[in-house]
Amino acid sequence: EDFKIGLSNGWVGSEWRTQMIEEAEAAAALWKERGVNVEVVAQSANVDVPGQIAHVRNFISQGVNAIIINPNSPTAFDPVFAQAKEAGILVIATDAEVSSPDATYVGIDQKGWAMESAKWLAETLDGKGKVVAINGVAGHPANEMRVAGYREVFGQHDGIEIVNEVNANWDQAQGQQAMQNLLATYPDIDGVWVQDGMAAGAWRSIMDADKAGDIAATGEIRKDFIDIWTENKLNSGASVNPPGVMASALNVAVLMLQGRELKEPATAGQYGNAMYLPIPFISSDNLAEAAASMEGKPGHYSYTSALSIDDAEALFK
Amino acid sequence: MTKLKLSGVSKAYGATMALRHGDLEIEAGEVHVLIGANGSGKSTLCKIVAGSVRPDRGTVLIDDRPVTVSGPRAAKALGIGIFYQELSLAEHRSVAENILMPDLPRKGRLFVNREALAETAGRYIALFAQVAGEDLTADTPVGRLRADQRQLVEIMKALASKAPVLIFDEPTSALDRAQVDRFFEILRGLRNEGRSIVFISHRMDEIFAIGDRVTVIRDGETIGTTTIADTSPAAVIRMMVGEQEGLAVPQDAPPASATGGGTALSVAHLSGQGFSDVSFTVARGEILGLGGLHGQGQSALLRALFGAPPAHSGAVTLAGAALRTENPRSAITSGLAYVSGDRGRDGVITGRPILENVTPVHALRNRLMLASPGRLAAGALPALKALNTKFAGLSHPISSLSGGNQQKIVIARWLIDRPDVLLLDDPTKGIDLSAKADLFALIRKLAEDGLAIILYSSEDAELLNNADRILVFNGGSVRRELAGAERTRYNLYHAAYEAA
Amino acid sequence: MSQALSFLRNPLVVALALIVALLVLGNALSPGFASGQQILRLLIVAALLGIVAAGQNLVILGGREGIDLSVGGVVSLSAIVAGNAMNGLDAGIPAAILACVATGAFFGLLNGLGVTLLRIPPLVMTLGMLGVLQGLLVVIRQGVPSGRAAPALSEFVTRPFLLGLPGIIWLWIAIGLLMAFILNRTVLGHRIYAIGSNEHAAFMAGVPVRRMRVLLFVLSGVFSAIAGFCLLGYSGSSFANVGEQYMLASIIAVVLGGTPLSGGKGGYTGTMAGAVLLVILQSILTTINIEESGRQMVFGATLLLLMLFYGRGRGLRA
Amino acid sequence: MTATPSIAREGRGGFGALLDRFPFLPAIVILIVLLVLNGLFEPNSLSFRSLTGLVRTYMALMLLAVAQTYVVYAADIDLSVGAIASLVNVTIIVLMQHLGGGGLSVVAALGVGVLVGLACGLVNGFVVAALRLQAIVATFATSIFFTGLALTILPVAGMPAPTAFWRTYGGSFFGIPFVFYCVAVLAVLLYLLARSRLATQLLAVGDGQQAAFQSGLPVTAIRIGGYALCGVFAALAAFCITGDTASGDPLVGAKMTLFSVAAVVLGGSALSGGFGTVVGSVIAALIIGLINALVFFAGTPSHWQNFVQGLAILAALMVGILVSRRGRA
Ligand SMILES: Nc1ncnc2c1ncn2[C@@H]1O[C@H](COP(=O)(O)OP(=O)(O)OP(=O)(O)O)[C@@H](O)[C@H]1O
Ligand SMILES: Nc1ncnc2c1ncn2[C@@H]1O[C@H](COP(=O)(O)OP(=O)(O)OP(=O)(O)O)[C@@H](O)[C@H]1O
Ligand SMILES: [Mg+2]
Ligand SMILES: [Mg+2]
Repeated sequence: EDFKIGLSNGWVGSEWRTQMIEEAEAAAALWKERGVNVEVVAQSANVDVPGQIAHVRNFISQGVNAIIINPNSPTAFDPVFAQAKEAGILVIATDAEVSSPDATYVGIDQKGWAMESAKWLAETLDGKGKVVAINGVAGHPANEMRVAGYREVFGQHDGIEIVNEVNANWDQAQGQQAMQNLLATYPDIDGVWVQDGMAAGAWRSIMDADKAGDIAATGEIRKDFIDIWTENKLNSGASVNPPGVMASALNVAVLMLQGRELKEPATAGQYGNAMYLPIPFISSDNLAEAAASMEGKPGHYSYTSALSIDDAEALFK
Repeated sequence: MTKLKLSGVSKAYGATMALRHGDLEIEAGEVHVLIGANGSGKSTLCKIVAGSVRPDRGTVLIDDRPVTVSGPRAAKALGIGIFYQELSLAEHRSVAENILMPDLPRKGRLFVNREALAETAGRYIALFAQVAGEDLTADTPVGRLRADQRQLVEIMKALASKAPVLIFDEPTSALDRAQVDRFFEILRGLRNEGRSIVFISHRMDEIFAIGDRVTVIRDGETIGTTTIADTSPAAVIRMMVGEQEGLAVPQDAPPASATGGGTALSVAHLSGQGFSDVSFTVARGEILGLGGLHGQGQSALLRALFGAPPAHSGAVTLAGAALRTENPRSAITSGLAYVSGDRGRDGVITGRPILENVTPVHALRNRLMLASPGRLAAGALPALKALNTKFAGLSHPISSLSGGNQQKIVIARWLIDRPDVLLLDDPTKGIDLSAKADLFALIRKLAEDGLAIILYSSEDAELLNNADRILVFNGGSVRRELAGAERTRYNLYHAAYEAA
Repeated sequence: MSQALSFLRNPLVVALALIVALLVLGNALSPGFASGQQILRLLIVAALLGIVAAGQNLVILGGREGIDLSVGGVVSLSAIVAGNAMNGLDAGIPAAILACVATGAFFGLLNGLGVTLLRIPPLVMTLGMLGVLQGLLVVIRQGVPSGRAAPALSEFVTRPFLLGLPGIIWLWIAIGLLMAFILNRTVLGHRIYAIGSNEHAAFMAGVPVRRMRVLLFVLSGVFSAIAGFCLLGYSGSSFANVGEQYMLASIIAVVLGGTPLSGGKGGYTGTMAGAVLLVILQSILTTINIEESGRQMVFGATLLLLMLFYGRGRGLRA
Repeated sequence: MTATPSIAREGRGGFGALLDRFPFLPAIVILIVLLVLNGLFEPNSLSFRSLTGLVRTYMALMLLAVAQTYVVYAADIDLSVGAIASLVNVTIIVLMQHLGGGGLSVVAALGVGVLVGLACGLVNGFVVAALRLQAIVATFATSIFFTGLALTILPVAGMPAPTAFWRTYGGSFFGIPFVFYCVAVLAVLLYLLARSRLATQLLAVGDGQQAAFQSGLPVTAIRIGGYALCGVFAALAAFCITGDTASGDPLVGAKMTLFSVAAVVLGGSALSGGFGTVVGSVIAALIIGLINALVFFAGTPSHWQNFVQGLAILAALMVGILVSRRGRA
């Protein structure tokens, strides 16, 4: 069997995305052992939404069998996915959900991801205290889902007060600056809810201000940070969005291309087309374990997990 | 009835009083000449009438009714058309569009009527068809035209305003004689139609050829008005400069022959953009004139000697050694100096202090790295003094000076360190008469000190009065050399017009 | 405006007055904003921006629509180059400095050659270069671990060094003095202004116009590279596009500092004030608790308002 | 006697004259070369379906490039075109949603969208021409403001457009895809605008503001007119974005701004004003699209795609500028 699968990634600003593509390519190679030739073609570049729509159109022109996309927008791909489907192409989105009924989402629940770490923070603070949040890009769908997630959790704890929420555009330096400003303005905060790489920046500011002992803040999953975390015994917790999601999606896609049917159709999520993957969590309890799993990896390597082919097969009839 | 009357108009730019007290009365059906030294406020006065400068004080009356000219559009509505000294053309637009730009013919409310545009503009172009050159057509972008052709287009643009009051602020500075003659013919026609015309020029012969009355303006104040018929050039000049005596009035007598001092620069079979196969030598202490109609290769030759851009072929020898100029910088370090009359383009470093405008060449020739104001000033002041430059302080911006004084600053930059050869490319364009006299006295003195000087001038009198020898250019090459008693206006014209 | 008050037109005075006003406002909105520590932190951020703006300022002063949109790309790239060169070790710092400066100079040189030899408008050349640099960032980071800052560098940027000020602020002050000296007291400075205000006249007076312009772009690249180097110290490790935010911010700092984009006029002292002003403004906006949409609207409107103070062009009617 | 025998001047030979009339010729050549290359690497990319897709994707950039061109005519620049497009995009999406998504509501929303674009253009024109702020920084400031406004209207990307709306944009009538009707309407619009007084006056202002003012042109009004036109075209671009993405996104246009500037230059217009063509800008927008596609079809490894695209666009800009200058000099 021969399948050609297009991978579209619309943002290459982080190592996470690089790892995501690499893991997907590695997963494709593993199919060879099972006598399936999976050729992947990747378009991975910094593009805006129209630019990524162009990615999909390029794949359609090339006649791929399936497209796996980490989309820059939840809704903007409806028309072009409809065109892909017309051309007989399977479309799977990963990492961020899409509204198109012509696509399936395979990945984590971003809102649930935020809720996990928010829960950890709320529990660590014993359900009371002043909290600030440092978010990604305002208006970005993943960001907004995550915001909704932590707001919901903090809302359930009367004692938790969100004193400010700022945007640092998923930029580590901006996260560091934002944290600095926040520490100056609210010297008495107890907790920080911060996402992804910005967490490393925020923690830097917290440690610079000698407040590492007084403040609990969410963390991230790169080895660099895990090391700092271990070394400084930070009071942190991180839910994991593994870069392996695209590899998981690829395994699911190949099985679908083989004509296999899911045991449970993908109907989760707000758009009713999602298949959620489990969300690992790293806290001080299992930090050592996570650190051990990344032994020998470069500093930018993210803690990961993915559905193996067998895991994936188990989901199908 | 007075068509246009200004009284007590004034305008200050910061500390500079551009115009202290301007009075002017223009009748219908006259050509009214406005004359005054550089920086006396002529252009300012005109721009106030045309609405592009806001006066501080004073009244403007049209047909005896007081009016406020709130802008160029208001001026247009009041029946005032103007030729701007610095022109008001759009480079990339066609000649036709430029001529009618103030009021593009319309089709509907929104569209340009192309047919009407071509037709109307064509009529104005036809007025100058004989003298404008074949390449001035309705479709030509103005950017492709020569300086004189642009001035003609600006003239056409002023004419197309059909205004009862027409102001021409130095419209002839780039025109040749035939073009001026044609322009004057048209002006006379307009005067006979009963239009009121203001005419500004620094050329005395033109003023007496076309003017009915003349108003003299000095230091921003109107000195008086007389009828041309009742006055003489000398009398006008006396009014312009006040009580000062002994000013150079153009004389037709050629100057004394040059002192022989050995060859300074020799040029053999030089060809370049705009000129070909030019050969000559200049001796130390000699002023070599370049004559002929303008645009015949004189400026191009001077620029090529200066390396901007270099000549294509031929040889130049400076003091016995072969000279290679790749660009102005290498020319300067070899001892050449070049003064251009186009100070806006080639000279003035706009908005910067006078000091920085005088010293770049000095810094280059002495390979200076540091710019200590004291040391630079010590070099600059004598040169400025030699030219009688009027300025308040070396740290003032050059834009605070009048055009003439700006030009003196630019000239002074070449004289701080004495060059071996001085190239003068119409250096007095737009300079007033007394400044010209100062300048030529200085040039003669420099020659006596052993400089070799090459002078191109668009004014015959200047050449005849100052050059020891004149090469007459035509079509890019030297047609005739006039030396000694041959240097007469007749010979000059004869050679210049020979091939035409 | 009367003569006595004419100093109010001086952009530097305006900027300094606004800085004080903003600090007071910031402190009123969130007490502690104008504390010494916080001001110091703001100055560090301003220094990073100010160093980028030094190069931007030179290119803009040089006229001919001079502008450098590629500064952000150079900042990011040199942060990565520096990180890889030192890789967390103090011993690697000299090599990192060399590598950074060479990187900045190289891309500045390319910009300069494109602008002078090929006569591509600076906006276009540097915009194109920005695209190339952004692509290069992706290429370089592929598989290669992006390095970390050496401890000494981080100390230099964030810890007090002399008189309670971190080294980066001393560096910035030194750059300020150097720029003032170059612009006012050297022939080079005169030449920069000369080509900025009338390129052709400068050419005719023997100024090596083309070489000068190339030099300005090279300097811009070098300043951006220095900023990228310091930014690495500030954030500890390098990551893609750290410099992106500096592109338009550096231009705004220059403009708020009283150097018009038309060139030939202005200077660096104002730009330094402009950088501080911009950083304080952004910082106030982060600390006040409103929706992001509101922050952006306030920021945009405030920038316009600030420009009204001294960024206005001349009227057409004299 | 003729007084000015014009001495040998550089003739404006065939190529120069041709470029004078059609400054976008180099762009057309680049476009054709790119089409051929695309066809070589991926024959399918020249299929009717693929070309339709190309136009659909880059229609918005074409319109933004046109919008930018009109302000560049007058030597101004608008760094807020992308933000205006985003603002209009979210405005019409929210309106269509609120009005129920029927045909009438779509028309009403589009009408309001044009007005919003116009209003943004007028704001830009006001701050740049009337308040005399420097265009680059002032329009950057307004772009931040417009983005804030867009975020207020729709804080999160994702509200869907009525299906009929994007089905129309993506659909075909009488066998011809809808976008080609859009292209035809655009062509007529551009033709009319090229004959308008405003276009000529904008170019005259671009050639020299002072001269235009002294000629009696209402310079401020003309420049505001240019920005207004720009705003309207940015709104039209937003319609296409909305048609192609079927949703609202407060940041959707942000990255297109600099591409619109690049397209203007690539199309043969001078950023210094006074000279240019909108047709060139339209072609250049397609060039940018084709470069992006070619980089992929040529099999560039994914990490190199941005870099090669950047290089190719820089090279195209250089070639375009060099060729048009050689012709015009
Ligand atoms: N825009 C300006 N800003 C400052 N000063 C100015 C400006 N325009 C003119 N001036 C000054 O006003 C004075 C009068 O200038 P104006 O141009 O009216 O002289 P003019 O009589 O036309 O001289 P010329 O014969 O050289 O053209 C001069 O001192 C000049 O420097
Ligand atoms: N003939 C000319 N006329 C007008 N401007 C020119 C001419 N030649 C060059 N220029 C302008 O001057 C600049 C070139 O100056 P110049 O040749 O001194 O540069 P340079 O490279 O520093 O010198 P060098 O060739 O000695 O290295 C260009 O920007 C160009 O616009
Ligand atoms: Mg004058
Ligand atoms: Mg040179």
